[in-house]
Amino acid sequence: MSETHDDFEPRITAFVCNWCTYTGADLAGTSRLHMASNVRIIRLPCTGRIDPLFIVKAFERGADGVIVSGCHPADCHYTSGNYHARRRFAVFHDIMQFIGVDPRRMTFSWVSASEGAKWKDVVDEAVRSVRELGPFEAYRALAPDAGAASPTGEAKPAPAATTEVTP
Amino acid sequence: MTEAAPVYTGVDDLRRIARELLEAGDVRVIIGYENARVGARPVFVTDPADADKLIFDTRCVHNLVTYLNPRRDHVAELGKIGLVVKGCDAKAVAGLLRESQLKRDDVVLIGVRCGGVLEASELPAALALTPENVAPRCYGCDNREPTLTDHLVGEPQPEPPRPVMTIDERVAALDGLPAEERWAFWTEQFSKCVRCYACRQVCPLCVCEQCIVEKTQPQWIEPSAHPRGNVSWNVTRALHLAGRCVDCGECERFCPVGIPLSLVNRKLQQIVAERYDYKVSDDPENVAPIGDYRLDDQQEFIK
Amino acid sequence: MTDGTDTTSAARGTAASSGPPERYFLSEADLRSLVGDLLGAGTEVIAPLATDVCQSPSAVAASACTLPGAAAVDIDYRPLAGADELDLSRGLPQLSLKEHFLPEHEALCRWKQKGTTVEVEDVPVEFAPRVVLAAKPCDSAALAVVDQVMNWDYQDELWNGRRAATTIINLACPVIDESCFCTAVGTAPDDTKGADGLLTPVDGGYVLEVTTDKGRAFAAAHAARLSDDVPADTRGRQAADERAAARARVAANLEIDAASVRDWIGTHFEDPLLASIAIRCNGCGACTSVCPTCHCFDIIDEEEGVGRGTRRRCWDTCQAPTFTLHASGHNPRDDQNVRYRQRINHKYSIYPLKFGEVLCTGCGRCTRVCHAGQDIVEILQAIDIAARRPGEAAAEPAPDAPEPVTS
Amino acid sequence: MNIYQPLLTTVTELVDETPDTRTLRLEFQDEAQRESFSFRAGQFGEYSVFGAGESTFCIASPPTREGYIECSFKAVGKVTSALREVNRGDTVGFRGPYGNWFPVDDWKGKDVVFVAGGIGLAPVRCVIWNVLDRRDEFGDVTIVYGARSVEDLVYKRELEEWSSRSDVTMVSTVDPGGETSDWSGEVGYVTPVVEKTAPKAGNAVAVLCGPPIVVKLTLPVLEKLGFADDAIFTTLENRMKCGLGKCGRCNIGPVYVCKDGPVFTAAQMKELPPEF
Repeated sequence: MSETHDDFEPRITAFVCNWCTYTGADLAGTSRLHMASNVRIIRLPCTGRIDPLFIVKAFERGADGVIVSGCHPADCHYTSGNYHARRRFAVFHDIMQFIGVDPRRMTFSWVSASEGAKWKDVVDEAVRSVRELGPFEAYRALAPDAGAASPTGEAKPAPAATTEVTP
Repeated sequence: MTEAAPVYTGVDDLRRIARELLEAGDVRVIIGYENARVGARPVFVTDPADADKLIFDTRCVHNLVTYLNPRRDHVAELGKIGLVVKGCDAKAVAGLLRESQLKRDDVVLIGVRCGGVLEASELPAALALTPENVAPRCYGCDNREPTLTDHLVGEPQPEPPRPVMTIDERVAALDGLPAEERWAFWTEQFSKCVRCYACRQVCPLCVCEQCIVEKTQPQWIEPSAHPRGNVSWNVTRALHLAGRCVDCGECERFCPVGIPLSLVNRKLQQIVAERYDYKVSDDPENVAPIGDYRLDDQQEFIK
Repeated sequence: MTDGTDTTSAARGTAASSGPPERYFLSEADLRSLVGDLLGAGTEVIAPLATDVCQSPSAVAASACTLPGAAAVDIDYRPLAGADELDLSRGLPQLSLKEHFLPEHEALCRWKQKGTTVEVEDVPVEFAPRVVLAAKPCDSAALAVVDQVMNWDYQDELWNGRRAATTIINLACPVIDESCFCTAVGTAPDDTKGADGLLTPVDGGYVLEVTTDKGRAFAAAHAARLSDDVPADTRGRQAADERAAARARVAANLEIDAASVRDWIGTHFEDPLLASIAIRCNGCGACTSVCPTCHCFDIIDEEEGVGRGTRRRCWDTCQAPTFTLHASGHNPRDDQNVRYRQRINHKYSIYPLKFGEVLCTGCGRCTRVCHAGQDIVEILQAIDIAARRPGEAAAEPAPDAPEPVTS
Repeated sequence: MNIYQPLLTTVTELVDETPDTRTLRLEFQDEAQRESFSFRAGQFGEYSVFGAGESTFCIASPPTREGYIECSFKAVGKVTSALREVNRGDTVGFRGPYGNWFPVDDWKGKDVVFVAGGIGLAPVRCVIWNVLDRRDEFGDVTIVYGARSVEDLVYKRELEEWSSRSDVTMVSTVDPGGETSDWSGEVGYVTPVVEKTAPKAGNAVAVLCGPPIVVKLTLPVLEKLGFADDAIFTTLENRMKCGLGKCGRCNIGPVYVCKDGPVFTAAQMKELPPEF
């Protein structure tokens, strides 16, 4: 999975906090920084409001990658939302990795309102690594109609294809 | 190392305490274990004369704390409960207390000293534990003698045998695989799920009034049992137990299609242990890691 | 009240038997060749199949998945990839044959929406012919029972389509344990109800008995693999003996009078025996998932993106509070005892009253899968005693209070 | 097309009855379906918003008004909330008609008394119009309708129309505290108002529908007034999915509300086990 998928435009969903990253992304825009245009931003009040299930839902609906971004530690508008989020995402990050999701599909960052340039870097890097990974076909293969919607009535679609690798 | 007998000591004390509690009216029902037609199972003793039904042996696998779960209206109706708890079960009681789902005075806990239990409960007679039949979660148990109790019965028990392959070893084996293989493994396992939600129903700590999977506005988790919805459900179920799971293994034991949920649960325990130095215990004051934070928590995965 | 017995048997998959059963002999090798013929012709063949719990190519993952001491295989009704996969020694599959007729989830229709316009796309209700081999008699009988409700005035074409497309050949049951009670609910370990034929193991092979037109057509199509060498005094007798012995083994587990049970439940709705029937039940619904006759379902919409999606039905369980929860918050079955009573009531009273058949074929899966110890054999025994020998009811153990067995 | 596949209808009218209750008028998009569709008073259907799912309500318009059907619902759940968002011209799915009906034809020559509470007027309205559209076939018509407050009264224009008719005795009431300064109807719960109105039971049938508590309290009053158990009709509801007797959740003991109901007499209701 190391070859670059040049003709592939990743779809990336970004869940960002209203106070820091959203403003930072806005700054990146008004500063006319050139960056990849693959990211759809969803603005939430705080990273503490971002349920890991949002990320799962984004993958379900066809995202190839996800960005979660909010205020730096100590800067949370609600004092501690980002601290709570940090623990939640740490656990989520690790368990998703355990079930076999490449962590490069999930970018977590702290981007403040003044860090327009950092936002550009985060976006470009996320797009670059997801482009390298290719479309998240493995997740799409889970869709109910993706595999064997066989007219014979076979109940279970075949499990996702496995790559032959020796441990 | 001495080997534990299949039937644990202290059963006579257990029966006596149960009878006394019922006779004194301190509790209205004792929830413990009995012999059923096939194997051991939970019993609800309301008549002191029935206290002799109580048993405790290596088949007493069940985590009875699930009956204290606030969702169990039909059990709560019976009145104040006296509950037989192993060490692992006591951790679940602590979880309920910690999360204000239970008041300490609402339950009388009869702790039993335990030397491990079998993988399966449905056996005509108790068996001595062997590496082949021991519940893998018992290996390395740090609470064979519960501290969160009102009564404690039985003699101190030896450590249970090491299973053929420990849960940690199995998790490590999976960790050692390439990501694509882990994904193939887990999606295959989750695709077996029929969404009966037995895992949730038996979990002593799945206490939500309305489970996320039942929320329809919006419909966060697709209700039908296709692999995509199943991944969402199984990941979410596990995450909601992060730092709370007491490793009683009931979710896996009740799963009618045999999804190895204990591996996900164990991985989460490892994560919170490594990242937050947290180990679940039967001390209700031991604050759970999710919902808590430190200013200097690790954030190596954050840019 | 509508009379519920007016189902059209023509709409059902399996035509009623007519004429005496035809009997054939086929060797183990013939059976495999027969499967080969079917697969070669592109016909799907479903049989109880043992699959490694983990199909991952990695031995490490496989060993990580398998619990020490536990069976390393899942047994399930699955399509065979080749004749060599057929293994008639396999036990009762985890999930019943129901999953191939009422899948865990299936599309009812698909829609596309653009502005105010909606297009609804049909789903096919005709299915490719397929054969189920070595079905457990309790599983095939369940299909015949559920046929009734699926054709109660309205014909469920998805169910009927699969029924019509499927030829089912049972295997006289080789796996009887203490949770089996098929003979107590009107079927038997060698029944062909809901099926088109029966295989009974004898020395050197199997006796195949075909009992329906579909079964006879099956035998005719595979005549080359079958011999009619079934002498009454050897193979015929051996088959009959096997079958009688299996019946006796099951009958020893439980004997009830289904009609008495039906009437008693119908008139003792608030009897303490029913009112506290599920004290140890966790309401997990595993019993209904594995049950071959539990057919209750939910209908839900799942979007596949903006403006398109699928309306699906998926298994649901009467053991979940949400099953009957009104939008107002009112719930007519708001307690686990009541929900469990509904399951018992539906199976042994409501369905028999409506359709003349018990909604249970005694497979015992619900008991085996219940690790909380809800034991249907014990419950039916208690109800039967209450119904037929009420004087003894008090002395006999109620479901909640069995006498301890000394171990 | 299988039995679970909905027919497509277009929303041609919508009326906000109360702040949370809405009535939709639906016309079948397919002309042949529009022509062939028929139903009886009291039957119900499965209405769907694609993406949200299906929900069960009675058909609130009378079978005597052809070419469309109407439904009234309170926005409480996922589907009803989605239905609350549809506009004129939008597509709504419909499956039906399902269930049994009020035996209106058997009531010829009899007095008919309607008692309804809150949104319970929806199924009753269907019968009311069915009777009024064939007014000369029936004797006296009495309607007692109550809601929590003036704001919560549904079908307000029709209530006025019924009030103004000389061949209908119309009594509206609101719960104490729910009246406005210009409210001219009764103030009080439905049950005592029925008792006060005291319709003649001699040659009459009663149709009763409302929240469980209204039904429970009004039944004995009707009995006291002399209505026989088999002259009192009501319509029950339970959670349903298929409407076809298959999905297995709407039964009350051996009675399936979707197939054996939703219309029951008081006599039949007394036979039901206490599970609703």
